Amino acid sequence: MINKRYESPGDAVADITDGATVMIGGFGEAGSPIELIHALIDRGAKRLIIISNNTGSGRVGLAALIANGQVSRMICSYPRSANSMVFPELYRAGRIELELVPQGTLAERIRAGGAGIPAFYTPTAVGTQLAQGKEVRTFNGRDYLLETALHADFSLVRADRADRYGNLVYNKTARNFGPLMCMAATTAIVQVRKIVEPGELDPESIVTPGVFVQRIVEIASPEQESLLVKEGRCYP
Amino acid sequence: MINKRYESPGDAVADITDGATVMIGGFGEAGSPIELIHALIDRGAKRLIIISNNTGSGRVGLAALIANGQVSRMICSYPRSANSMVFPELYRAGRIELELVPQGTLAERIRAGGAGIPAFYTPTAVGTQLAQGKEVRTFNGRDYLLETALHADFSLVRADRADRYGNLVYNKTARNFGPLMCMAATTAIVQVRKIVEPGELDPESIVTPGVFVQRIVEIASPEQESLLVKEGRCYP
Amino acid sequence: MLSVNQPQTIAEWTRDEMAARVARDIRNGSYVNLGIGIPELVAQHVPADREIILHTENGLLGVGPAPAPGREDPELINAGKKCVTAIPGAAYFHHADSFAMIRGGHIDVCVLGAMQVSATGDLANWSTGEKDAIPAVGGAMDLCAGVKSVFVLTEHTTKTGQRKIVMRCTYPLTGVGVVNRIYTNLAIIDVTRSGLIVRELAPGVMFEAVREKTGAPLTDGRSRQEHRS
Amino acid sequence: MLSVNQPQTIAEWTRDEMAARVARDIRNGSYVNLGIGIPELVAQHVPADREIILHTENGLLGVGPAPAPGREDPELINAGKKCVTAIPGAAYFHHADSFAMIRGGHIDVCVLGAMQVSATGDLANWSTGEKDAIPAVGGAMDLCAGVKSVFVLTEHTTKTGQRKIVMRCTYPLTGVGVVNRIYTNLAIIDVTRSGLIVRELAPGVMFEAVREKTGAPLTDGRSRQEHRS
Repeated sequence: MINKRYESPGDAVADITDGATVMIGGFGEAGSPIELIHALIDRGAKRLIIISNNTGSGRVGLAALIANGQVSRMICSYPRSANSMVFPELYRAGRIELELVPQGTLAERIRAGGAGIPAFYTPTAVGTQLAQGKEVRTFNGRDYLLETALHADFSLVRADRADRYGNLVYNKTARNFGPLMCMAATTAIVQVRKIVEPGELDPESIVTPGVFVQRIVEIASPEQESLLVKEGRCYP
Repeated sequence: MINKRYESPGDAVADITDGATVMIGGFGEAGSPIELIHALIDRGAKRLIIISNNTGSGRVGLAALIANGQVSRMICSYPRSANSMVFPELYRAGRIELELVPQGTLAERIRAGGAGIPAFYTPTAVGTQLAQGKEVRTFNGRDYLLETALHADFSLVRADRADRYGNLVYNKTARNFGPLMCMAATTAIVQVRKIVEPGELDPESIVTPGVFVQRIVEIASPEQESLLVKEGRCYP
Repeated sequence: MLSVNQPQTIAEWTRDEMAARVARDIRNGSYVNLGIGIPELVAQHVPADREIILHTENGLLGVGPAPAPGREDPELINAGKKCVTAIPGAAYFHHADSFAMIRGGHIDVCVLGAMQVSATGDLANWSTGEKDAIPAVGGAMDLCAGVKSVFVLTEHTTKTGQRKIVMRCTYPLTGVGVVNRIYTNLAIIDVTRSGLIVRELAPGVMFEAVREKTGAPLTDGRSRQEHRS
Repeated sequence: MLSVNQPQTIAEWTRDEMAARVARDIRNGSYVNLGIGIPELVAQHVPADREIILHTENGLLGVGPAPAPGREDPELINAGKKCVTAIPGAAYFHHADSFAMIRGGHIDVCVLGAMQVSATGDLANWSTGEKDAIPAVGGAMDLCAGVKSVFVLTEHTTKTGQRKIVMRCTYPLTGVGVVNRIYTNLAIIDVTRSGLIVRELAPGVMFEAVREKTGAPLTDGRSRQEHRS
């Protein structure tokens, strides 16, 4: 029988090793897999390359992973936010690298990685600083940049519900990068609010089919990042 | 108020003119928008370029459109089927052009057209006849073909339900090319079994958001292609 | 004639008036993406006889008004990470689909803030280029590259009085030749092949006063009726 | 020793036995795409202690058995356009997502028919290349390019006795160097860097008899135990 369930976040991330490339879902706190990130902090893997839209806020979740010195390089579109101090400090100190990617290009590069497309052309960022070093090619009289696929060893994603096959549905705008990151990682690890029986998820409404998911962990009541930040909490 | 509803298939296709590029959804009869195709036959537009996975069967639907001499060129992956006589005859007689595209490449080219991606690389068909004349490029030691986006003036699609905004859900494997073709056409025309009130479709389960749809027509009881073929029916 | 005009007497448009003026130019049925800041106000000024659908690039079409206090859902937010609601008929989707809408030309209008706009419609709104600034671009470049009409909504000058409409942007660009129209507290200016053309001035604002605060040549393209006002 | 073997005494595997032999080699939890024809039989021979998920490229993961007569739904079909059912836990998706699964390496195994397979794993299974043939490729090239393990399931020779396993395919290729393993009515053959290696023979079938019916060099790679049988 197929059962992708893992008992704990710790079990699910136990084989993430130093130097791994890890995609982390979420747009701000919406969809951020905070328990999986904290398990990765406990695990202690270092020199990680993290692909995520933001860099977290306060001293919990993704920001705490960065603060803990586990991340050598960030690939993201928006490493700033109201409560983001950790990344800016390390970045200014030259202790973390940044590859800045326009948000839509980031999403499309991740999808490409999952879809077996090694590279594609996009009009985004033509003529800007972010086009530096990139191939420009003209199609039908307009210039486009060549962008390459992003892959990861692992992705950490938060969804709403799953079944044992790994089929997923999400909650509202917490969907964001989750479906793409599940596609683009060798091992997609997903925390969900509830694991249900096969057939309980409407097959017409499944957003991520189980083929893209390797591990699921049930976290019935995940921490809410913004509340932790407001309370000034730190992890660990 | 936004209302994309058209009263009849004839109204919905009334501005499809000679020489138009038209995508037609469906994988075999599943998802084939038979009433819209018949309206296009009534409309009589000629020299159409049709992008569709197959070429229809019997003498109804897409096969009838071809039989009626309205199609100058087919872009498709599988122009053969058990009951497909029309296309083979015209093709052997040199009266219709064929661009044969692997099914996954066809789908991805249509998606690219809808997503503002002018071209992408794919491993499919490398080293085969269908790679002839295409650019080959190596990424990470593997060869890929450059494939360009497909766009259309119109697409004809069948879905299950819509609301007045054009939000769509589909039925089972009739989904196939529909969501992609809605994205890739200037004017996406969709026949649905039922038009419902906004809010009746679960926003988590909408497959095609209304931004990709320009016109919807309610056809409560569409004809079933395979039954018409079995009965030997012809259109018109 | 011009000498009677004193800058301090200029009756500028308020932010709400600016937003209302943008909303007036958005056709019924448009799909619209509103940037963070003043552009967000546009949603509150859509004329009653029109329906427009708001897109937020983090994955929602059909953004509704802000939720009532206590009804916020941290998983229902807009691109500015503010809590929003969803209208009946809304749809959620992932980022690749969301940016397919943008890049693929399916969004009719976006309204963006600006640090600088050039005479040829270049936009700079993501980075000061300062050495220790944390660069953060988000979806701004995608919007510039893909949306059919790019409207800029901004104060005419910076808080310190520096010109924002310039011959060439000195800040890093977000997009090249992408801006269609500029709405400021003083004027509405079209970016055309013939340069910047003023279409409308705030009530009582004189053309020359706007010209002074603008770092690129302006043509007076107001209709005769507007000239008279 | 070999002289006692007469071709007509060969005890070939039946199609069901061939399919069962393929099924035995598919690991629990695999995502599998079955081609049209003999490969479809594999679904009926999955060992009871294993669960595999069937993918059909027209947009369904979790294909179930054929529907009971009268329960067919023309909108629930497989890639061969036959009516199927969906298991609890199935999911529907569009073609771009379906081929992302294939091209992106998410499908573990596909089982395809063949017109020819070469010594280096080239596969020809979509066209005879005849001048008046209607070329039709469907998803075959995508499957070859993307699926992790490509198994060919075919009669060892054509109905007229022509060799299907050849040095170089003469029919138009579906993929270059893509086949991992060949299952025929006579033998199971791995495609390796050292050429074609026979792993197993149908009961009573002699290696030399298979060699005669094969158009490319074969190495006998059976385990000692199998040799004895």
